[in-house]
Amino acid sequence: MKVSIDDVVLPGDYCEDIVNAGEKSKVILGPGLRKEIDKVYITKSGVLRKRAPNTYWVDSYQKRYVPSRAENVIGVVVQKAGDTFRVDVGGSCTATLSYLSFEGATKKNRPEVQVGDVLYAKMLIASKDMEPELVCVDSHGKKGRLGVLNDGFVFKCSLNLVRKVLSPNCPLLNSLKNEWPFELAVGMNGRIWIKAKTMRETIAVGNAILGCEYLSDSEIKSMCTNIASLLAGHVS
Amino acid sequence: MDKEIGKICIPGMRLSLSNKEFISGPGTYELKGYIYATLAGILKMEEDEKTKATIISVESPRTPSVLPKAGDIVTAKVTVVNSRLVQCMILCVGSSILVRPYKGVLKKEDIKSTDKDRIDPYKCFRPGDVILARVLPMTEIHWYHLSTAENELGVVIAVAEGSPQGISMVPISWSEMQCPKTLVKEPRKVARVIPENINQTMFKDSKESNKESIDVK
Amino acid sequence: MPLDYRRFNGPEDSVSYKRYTNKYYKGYDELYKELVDDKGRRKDGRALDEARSMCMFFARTDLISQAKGSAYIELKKTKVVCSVFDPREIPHQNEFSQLGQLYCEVKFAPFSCAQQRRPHVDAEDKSLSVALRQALEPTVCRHLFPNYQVDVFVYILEHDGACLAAAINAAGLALANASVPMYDIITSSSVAIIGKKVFVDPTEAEEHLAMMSPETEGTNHGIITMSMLSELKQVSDFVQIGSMDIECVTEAMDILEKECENIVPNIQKVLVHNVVQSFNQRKQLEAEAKEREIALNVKMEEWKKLLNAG
Amino acid sequence: MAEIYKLIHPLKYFNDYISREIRPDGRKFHECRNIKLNVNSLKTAEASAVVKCGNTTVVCGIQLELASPKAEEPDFGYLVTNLELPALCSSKYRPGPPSDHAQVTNYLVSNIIVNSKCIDLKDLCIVPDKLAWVLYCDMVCLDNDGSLVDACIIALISSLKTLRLPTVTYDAETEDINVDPDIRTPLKVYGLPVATSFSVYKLPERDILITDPSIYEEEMCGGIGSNFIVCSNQSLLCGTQKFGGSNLPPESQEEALKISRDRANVVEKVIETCLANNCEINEI
Amino acid sequence: MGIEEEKPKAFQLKPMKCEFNFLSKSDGSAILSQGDTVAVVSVNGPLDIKSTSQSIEKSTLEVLYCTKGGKPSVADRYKENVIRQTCEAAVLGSLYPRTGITVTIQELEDFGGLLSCCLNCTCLALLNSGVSMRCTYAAITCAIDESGDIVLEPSKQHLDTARATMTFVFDSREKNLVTSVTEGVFSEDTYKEALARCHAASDLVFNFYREIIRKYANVI
Repeated sequence: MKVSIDDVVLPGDYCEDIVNAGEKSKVILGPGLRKEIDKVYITKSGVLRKRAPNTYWVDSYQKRYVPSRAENVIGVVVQKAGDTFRVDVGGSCTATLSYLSFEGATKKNRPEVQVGDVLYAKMLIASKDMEPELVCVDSHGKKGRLGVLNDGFVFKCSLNLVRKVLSPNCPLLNSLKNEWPFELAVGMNGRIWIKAKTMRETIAVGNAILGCEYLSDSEIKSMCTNIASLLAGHVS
Repeated sequence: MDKEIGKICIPGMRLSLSNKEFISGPGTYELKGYIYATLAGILKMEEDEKTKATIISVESPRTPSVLPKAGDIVTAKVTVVNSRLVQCMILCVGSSILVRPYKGVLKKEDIKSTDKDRIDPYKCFRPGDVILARVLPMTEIHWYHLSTAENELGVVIAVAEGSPQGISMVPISWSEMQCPKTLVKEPRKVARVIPENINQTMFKDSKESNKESIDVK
Repeated sequence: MPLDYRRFNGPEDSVSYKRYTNKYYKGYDELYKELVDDKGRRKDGRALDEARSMCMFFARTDLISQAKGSAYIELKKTKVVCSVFDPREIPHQNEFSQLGQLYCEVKFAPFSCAQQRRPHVDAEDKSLSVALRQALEPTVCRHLFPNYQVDVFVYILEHDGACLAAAINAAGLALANASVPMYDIITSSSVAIIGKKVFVDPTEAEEHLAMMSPETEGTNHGIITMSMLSELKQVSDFVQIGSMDIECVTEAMDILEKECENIVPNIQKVLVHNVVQSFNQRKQLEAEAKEREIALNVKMEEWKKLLNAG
Repeated sequence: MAEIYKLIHPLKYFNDYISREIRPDGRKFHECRNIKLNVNSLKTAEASAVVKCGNTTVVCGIQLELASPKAEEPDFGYLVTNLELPALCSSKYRPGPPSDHAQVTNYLVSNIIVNSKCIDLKDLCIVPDKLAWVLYCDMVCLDNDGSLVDACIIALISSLKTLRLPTVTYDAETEDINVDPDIRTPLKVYGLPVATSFSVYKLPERDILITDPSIYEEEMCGGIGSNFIVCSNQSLLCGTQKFGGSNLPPESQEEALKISRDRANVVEKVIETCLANNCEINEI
Repeated sequence: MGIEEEKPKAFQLKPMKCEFNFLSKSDGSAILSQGDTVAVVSVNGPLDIKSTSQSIEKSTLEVLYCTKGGKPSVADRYKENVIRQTCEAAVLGSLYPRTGITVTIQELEDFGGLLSCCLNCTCLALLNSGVSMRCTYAAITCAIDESGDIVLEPSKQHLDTARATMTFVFDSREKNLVTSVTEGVFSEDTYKEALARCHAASDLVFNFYREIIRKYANVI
């Protein structure tokens, strides 16, 4: 079936607008789109979106993570193998992380990472043909926010929720951060790490995030104040 | 027997004495001073250039059921690439085809002979590439260790990402190949630069390189 | 027996109709009398010491296109198919072994015997598989495929005695056909012994009786199967079932040795024929390929001309 | 040389042939392989047939047993068909219990026989609620080179047609059973179901229908087990099965139905002649 | 029997109800009821599988079919094969080489048309899991009754007396036949007519898919 932007799409549909746009200038095909000979076909169900000038993608629901380049993810170290760590990021196979890709690490000065540690890392290599590879430094060799996440609490959610939480328009984090202090790391692989002062606060943040999956912006705001008052009420 | 074919042998047939003049070759074995056949096939007698001895061998009408040996040149298809090694399926030994593919592994340090510290397997091979490699002595069960640290060895057929099926890239240097259709360039460990039409010349070349390498040996 | 979920099952209480025929129950003596007639001839017209190898032997190779090598052997009614495949990985093996392994499997077709055989692997299948492997191991150059195994599958389509011997003969032929390096040609034969009578290359009925304990104690009875490497004059396997005295065994061995040698020319003939045929075939293919190549080149030239012109 | 090409560029190799309107084994798209049929060569089975369609070889043997009918169907006998794919018939099978593929093919074959209604199970009942025949039809594939179902159906139906049931006398009072194997009556077989397999190969511009594919062709056309199988009994259809693989446009379907009709006639002739001569013949 | 006159019949399918994410732990799941027939499907993947079943070209699909009773049989393997082959044609497995996608189907209620319900439910669960697909597919069951008439989406009573039943699967791109499973005896003309009817009815299923996705797209 022929579809256009902002339509509900199913795999097998095709979009001529994209092809037409492609004739004039370069087009970026995001997730859920695939070019076959002369047509652009939809491969995932959801809503077809466009961002000016020429970026197209399908907003779809997904839980399973498929590694893609330059995304920040949260992983768990499952094995030390030679001079690399194997990290579970929720994809089809474990990702590798070299001992050397930590800030200031050399062959002699190895980073202190144990099996079971939670890491916030960046996808360096991710392609269907290769084993994904992570790094904990940026291109300047600085660690920035990447590295081992100590303490705190990790939970899983759908990939859509992660994108929603990270979206600049989403009021959730803005509302929550005014209520009480906490640390948060969001991995694009559907894992979220939270660290707050008390267990109660941690759970409150977690519930707030999980709760907002199907809520609108205004509902999120009211939910946040709700949680905050509940929490404050019990504390006092 | 049939004169056009030559002398027919069957397993266990005593072929000749085993001494300085007659040496047991492929398809034969030595026992108590005699050479016997192990295959059903045709007797071949060749003179070794150095020792002037006659090598007695039996040529079977089909590929003998033996496995790749250390030193053989094999054709293999890359299956897995990661930062430490390359895994592949061995498809042919020399010019003979294997019915069953065998697993081969190419360690990072065996990919190139120069610059061993800075080899990145991703920049040399991709899954799906067809490579020529030499078999190293077997040390592990079920895995043949391979090496491409020679000029004639490396990638012979590769398809660039996004290119249509069957359009192979053409080597443009010893470390790069280019798709003739999409003009995409990708890094590879190329097996010596082959001129223009790669598909037609590939087999001749691989055979030639086989011969050469055997001669060298 | 648990129900097999992977097949269609018949009713649980079914029995062969043969049980209800008049001829079903017979005593030992009655059966014994049936084996040999007054003139000393067996049921199928053979003399006691006459094997089926001479006139009722049929063998051919290359009948299974999907296998590397295959063979079919027919001893009058006993029909055996064998196929051999290229070496493959040994499943669940962790140790490095210098010698390759042979994996042998003997299976009976469900309709191979007078009674329906259930398709499960039973004790007889297993013991035959082991015997086959032991017989073949000395003849295969196993050092040429360390850490790998060669599969030898034997399927018995119809069982009328001497099936182990037939299986070994077929497997030897199939291995040679598959170009698995071998030290020698392997041949095998069997005898059934009932009292003083020695049945060379026995039929199913004869084997059946030889396996039954006779009423008088101390009578020789049993089956012996022996396989030999003809050129090397070595015995590669010797399987004896039943009880008999030593003289009887040595006597049987002499007979079996002679029988094994009798089969060799048969096998040789098949192998030579096989080599001649495949070489002729290859020649023909090569000639055809050459022709095609010439035709292709002519066409290429034409195209080139067209391209240059256009 | 060609073999190496086939190994390294499997798709391209096959494509080269198909785009030149010929198949790798030299057949035309709708050319079937030779059928060789031999009946009653096995003496231990009550009825048997060996069939070769090209390289694909199937042996079928029938054995007879007696049992009491099911309580819910007191006047029905049993027809138990099983297909064995032993490891020796292809390098793709492993020894052990039947693989999923074997079970699926097994189901397909028995389904076709049941659907075609060529055997009336009531004919197999001797005394209602007491005694009925059980027909164990075991098919064994010795060489699997594609279009397995076709060969199985030919082998099965030929052996059914040669089957002769012994006479059974049942004493209602003493429940004594007596079988006389010397006096036999042939089993009634209604019609003659014939299966024809097709593979669909997708070229960019059109879909190509390949009749009676070899195992190699099946693999190239979307994997083993994605054949389009048309089964006809006389002029009626008794099963059209297709499992995924390349899609089938309506025109190709028409074509397939026509080809299968023609082929059913040929196979029928082969079986009839063979049964008449009861000896080996080579046809078409 | 024979060709019926083309009468503009209003195709009425059994009412369909579907819920996504019915199972919280799987990557994608759906429960679908078509009339009284109900099935649940869970999809997991792409995930790691043992190296012997890996394929370097594409993802390996594994389908597990569980009956209500739970006892395995040859017929279940057959159903698994039908569903697996159908999914394989729809899923873009080449995007996930060396991985596995497992599909688990649990039959809940069977009041006729179970196979097509399972097939449709699998398609919905795959959509829910976010696995890339070439196209969607729709399965329709029909029966030929005693008098030779074609009944779409037959009930259990219809099936018991039917001369033949057929299940067809069509793809959403070219609306071509992907899978066909038939039982019973029928003439060529009946077959063609049944095929044409089911073909027309498949549009309803595709529309239903779109509705479901629309419903869920609004929520997210």
